Amino acid sequence: MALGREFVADWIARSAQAISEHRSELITLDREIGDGDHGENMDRGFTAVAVKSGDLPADATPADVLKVVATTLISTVGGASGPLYGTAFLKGSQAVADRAELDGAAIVAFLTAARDGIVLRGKAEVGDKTMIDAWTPAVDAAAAAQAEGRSEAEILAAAADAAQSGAESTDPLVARKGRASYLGERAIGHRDPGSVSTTLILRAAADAAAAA
Amino acid sequence: MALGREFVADWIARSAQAISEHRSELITLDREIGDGDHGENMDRGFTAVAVKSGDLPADATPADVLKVVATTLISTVGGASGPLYGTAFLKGSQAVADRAELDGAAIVAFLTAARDGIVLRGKAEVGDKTMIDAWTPAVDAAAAAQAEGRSEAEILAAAADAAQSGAESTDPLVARKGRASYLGERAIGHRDPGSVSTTLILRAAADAAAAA
Amino acid sequence: MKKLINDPKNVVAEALEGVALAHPGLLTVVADPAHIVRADAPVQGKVGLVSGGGSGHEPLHGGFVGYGMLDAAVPGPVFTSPTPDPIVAATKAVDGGKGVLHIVKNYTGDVLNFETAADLALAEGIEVRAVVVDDDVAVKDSLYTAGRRGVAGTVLIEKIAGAAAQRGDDLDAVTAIAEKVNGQVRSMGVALTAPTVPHAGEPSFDIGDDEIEIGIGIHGEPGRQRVGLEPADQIVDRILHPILEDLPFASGDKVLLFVNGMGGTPLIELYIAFRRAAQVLAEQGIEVSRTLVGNYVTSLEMQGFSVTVLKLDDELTELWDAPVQTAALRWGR
Amino acid sequence: MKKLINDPKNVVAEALEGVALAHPGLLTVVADPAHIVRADAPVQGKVGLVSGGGSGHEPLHGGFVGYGMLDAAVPGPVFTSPTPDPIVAATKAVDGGKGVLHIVKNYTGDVLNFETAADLALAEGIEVRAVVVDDDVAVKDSLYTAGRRGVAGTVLIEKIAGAAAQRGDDLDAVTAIAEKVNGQVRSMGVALTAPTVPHAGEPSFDIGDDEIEIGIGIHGEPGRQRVGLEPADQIVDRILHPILEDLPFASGDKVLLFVNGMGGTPLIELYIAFRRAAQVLAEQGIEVSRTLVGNYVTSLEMQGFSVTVLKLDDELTELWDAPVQTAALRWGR
Ligand SMILES: Nc1ncnc2c1ncn2[C@@H]1O[C@H](COP(=O)(O)OP(=O)(O)O)[C@@H](O)[C@H]1O
Ligand SMILES: Nc1ncnc2c1ncn2[C@@H]1O[C@H](COP(=O)(O)OP(=O)(O)O)[C@@H](O)[C@H]1O
Ligand SMILES: [Mg+2]
Ligand SMILES: [Mg+2]
Ligand SMILES: [Mg+2]
Ligand SMILES: [Mg+2]
Repeated sequence: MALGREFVADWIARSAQAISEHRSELITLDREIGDGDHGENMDRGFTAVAVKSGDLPADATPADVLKVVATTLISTVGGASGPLYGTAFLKGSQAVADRAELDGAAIVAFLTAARDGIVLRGKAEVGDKTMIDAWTPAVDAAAAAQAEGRSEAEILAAAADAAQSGAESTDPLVARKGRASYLGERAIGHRDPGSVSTTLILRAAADAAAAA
Repeated sequence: MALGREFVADWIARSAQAISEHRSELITLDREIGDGDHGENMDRGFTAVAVKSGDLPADATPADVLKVVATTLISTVGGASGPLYGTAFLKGSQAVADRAELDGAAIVAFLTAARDGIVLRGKAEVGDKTMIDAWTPAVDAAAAAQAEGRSEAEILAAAADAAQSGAESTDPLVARKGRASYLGERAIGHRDPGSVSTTLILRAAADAAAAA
Repeated sequence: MKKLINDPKNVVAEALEGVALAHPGLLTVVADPAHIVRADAPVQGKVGLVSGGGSGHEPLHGGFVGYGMLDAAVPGPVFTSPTPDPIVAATKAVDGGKGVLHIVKNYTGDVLNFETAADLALAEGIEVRAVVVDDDVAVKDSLYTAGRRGVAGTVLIEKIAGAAAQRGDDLDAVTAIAEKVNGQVRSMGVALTAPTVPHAGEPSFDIGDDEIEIGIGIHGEPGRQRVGLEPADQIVDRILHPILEDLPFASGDKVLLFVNGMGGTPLIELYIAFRRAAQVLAEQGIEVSRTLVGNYVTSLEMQGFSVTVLKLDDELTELWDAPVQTAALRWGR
Repeated sequence: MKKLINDPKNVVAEALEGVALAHPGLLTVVADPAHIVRADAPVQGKVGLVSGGGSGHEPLHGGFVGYGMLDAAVPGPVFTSPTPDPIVAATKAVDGGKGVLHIVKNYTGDVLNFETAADLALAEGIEVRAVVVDDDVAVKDSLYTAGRRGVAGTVLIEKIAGAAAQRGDDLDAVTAIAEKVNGQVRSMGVALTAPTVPHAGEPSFDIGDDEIEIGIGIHGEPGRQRVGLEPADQIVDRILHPILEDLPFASGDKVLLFVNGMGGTPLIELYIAFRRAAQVLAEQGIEVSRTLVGNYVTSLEMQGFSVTVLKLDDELTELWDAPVQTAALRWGR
């Protein structure tokens, strides 16, 4: 069953909910190897997204909604994560611009374009201890699941699981991008906050798809 | 046995020693109802006094030494206590200016003039919770002991004992002069630091006289 | 105690060396007896202005030495009045033949030491007047206290009297202006934390994580009341009302509103306090025609602030606006 | 957490209201999207200068808006880069037809948000250049980091580029001056305590009573090394040597020496640090020909300081000396 606009709306609502519930956790993670605002930034952004995306006309496509998510994140999150997530949703929405509903291929196209957008802006590679360490495994797992002919919900669940492992994989790393890079060896043993927020958003997508 | 210049020198040395030993106690008392510098001020002053009074010529009189004490305190202590103790020693030295040695009458004259000097500058009365609460009972006790024909050492011991009781008597008082007066009722239950330093100085005098 | 110092005994002396190195051309520092004078002192034919008091309140007073403000500042040890010697030396150094005004904050120690210094200067033929600043409404001015303290209003008196001296007023006139400002300025402060005097090594008072001290002095003397931590607006209201009632300030008055940081409070918070104070004055019909926000009369690293309100007229406004060139206050040149 | 605020959510907005009330005539505050512009903006025929970044560093950047320095400042939430919208609004507000220079501190967030804003402004026909400030030698500038951070040197760039714009230099020339200053300025900082971000509610890092953090950033990012508390002179030496070696500065150089307070360190301590830094430069034959001491680039109530050294030549000296009239830096008018 392909996913329509209601799925996107539910995904946004669940993301906002998850970010809000994990606000302090994200602040604590960012406090340890950054400047302690990631939970606040994301919460401010997704709160605004939840409001803004509710204002759309009834005939809005998934891409229309995702574009509003993008511009709202850009204009409310700030910090490094604002432009990065904003670009991700913007490029992702462009990749699915023509669809009324998102099938497995569209989901993979969305995730790939989103990840590529982040790399374009932030120049991070896997292993740099950033949100890319969650996005890239997620894209790869989604593509593999789609190649195996899995359902949309299964594809997103695979992406979320891979993001989760990707986030965990940042623990032993030294950072090469973002604020944590200033810390050198002292970043070792801490999880990258952006990879955790990425996992929350992809898990929200999987849950929304499962409930659809 | 009347007290000569050696007595004054010993008194100064013992005062410096006592102030230095009680530096923290005076700081703590002043911290509670003032600004926490009384021990530092007095220690700075008496350290300088100990040095300066050693420089005097062999034929210096007690009054000469006491005048050096006065000017040194004035130019090193600062705060409220500097000018007050400075004036006390200045007026006191003037009261015994003609003596080669200090007998009981001279000691009473010194103490009386010292106390009057403090009152002249600071306008405090007994009960205002200042060093005057130690000085005035000390003067009265010294005068009474001298009237009874006691020795110089006994006169100074009586003064020190009375100063001690006077200092203790400040505990329940509200202050009407000095920094503690800003506190109103909150000064109750704390001892006035200046009355304690006065007691230390008079006790040093009594000890020096007993050892003479 | 966590301080950026070498030895508690050398704090003032080393800071003065830093002041001299940081502001050559503006001022000269004499190490012993310690005082700071305008580089071009004595200015012949001008009344000299000298202020001083314990250190730890920087930029007060050394930061206000220069054209249009103080001719000399006399820093005592931290939170302790200077002795007469450096006050006399500073007085002599700035005497340009028209006499010297001492601006003294009302603390027993400052008053007594400046009095002694004035006597000594007079003995050397210098005419000296003194104005005793007592703007702090937190202390009741009665027979039962040492009188109101001098706090942040001191800066305004130094600026305005300094401008009067700079324009050539004689000693009587400069003294009268200083007295007038002192009569029209009122202040009150609040502390969120206590300062730590280097030689004491521990905070001047103990204060809980959820308490603030209302009516605090600038030497870590406890204030008149301790209350629970409150929103900034309520704290401002608590100290602004006693200020306004004291003079009293009335609808139609023009004032200078000064929100002063005590050292450890971020500027962003001082602006939050300024906002509320300005709102309250506007509500009462009092016109804020001049402003000052920043750390000018501090108490080491103490977190807290004070509000000062000065009633202005055309003359005081003109003197406030007159050019000034010091390390901490500068405009017009 | 003990702060003089009302609600953590309103800190920046309320402080901006305070800024507007405190400095009428000098600047105008737009509440939404939040930015501060010179009262007389846009100045026709002058290159516009815009800077910005997270709040909590006051007086940076709003305190430097005015004649001879910035045309606009864009404050983000506390310690968080502003989004593109207010940057675009500020850029449009100050465009006097000669283009706009963005002065951006090198943090991923600031760089990305200013980049997006520049794209949007360009789309509206405004020529925009950017200089990315990266003066902090505590961070290695290598492939393995986000590059050196922009810290206190930013003030010097804003002042000097501001003077170049004010004298009428075109966008290329102003950009070149800003790049030149950035190329010749180096900084490093130390923290004794951690700042507390209002919405976080607890200190940005934990630090022992006997520890200091060397190479600290201005957002509570931990530094590159933690050592035991030391005398001030040793701490200054620790950060001054990497600064001097980096450019490197050499005997015979003329420099501007800037000792910047991080917010919670008393001015008296900053002068002790200045003294040592000036002594070391003198020993190495480096001439301190201009100076700045005070709290200019802060990190909320953090105790600590940074040292900045800028190599001067005649042109930079002249631009530094040129008149400036802002809330936090003022001379010559
Ligand atoms: N160059 C980059 N590429 C990809 N992700 C990045 C990059 N820089 C930072 N990030 C991500 O952004 C997160 C931090 O976001 P946030 O705390 O909101 O912004 P800031 O670092 O400006 O305070 C990091 O945990 C990291 O995942
Ligand atoms: N007006 C006064 N008359 C007599 N003694 C006074 C007066 N004011 C203060 N004192 C004494 O001075 C003491 C404080 O001295 P000190 O702490 O050295 O000076 P400061 O109060 O300036 O810090 C008080 O404890 C009190 O005994
Ligand atoms: Mg962050
Ligand atoms: Mg005291
Ligand atoms: Mg004192
Ligand atoms: Mg941030």
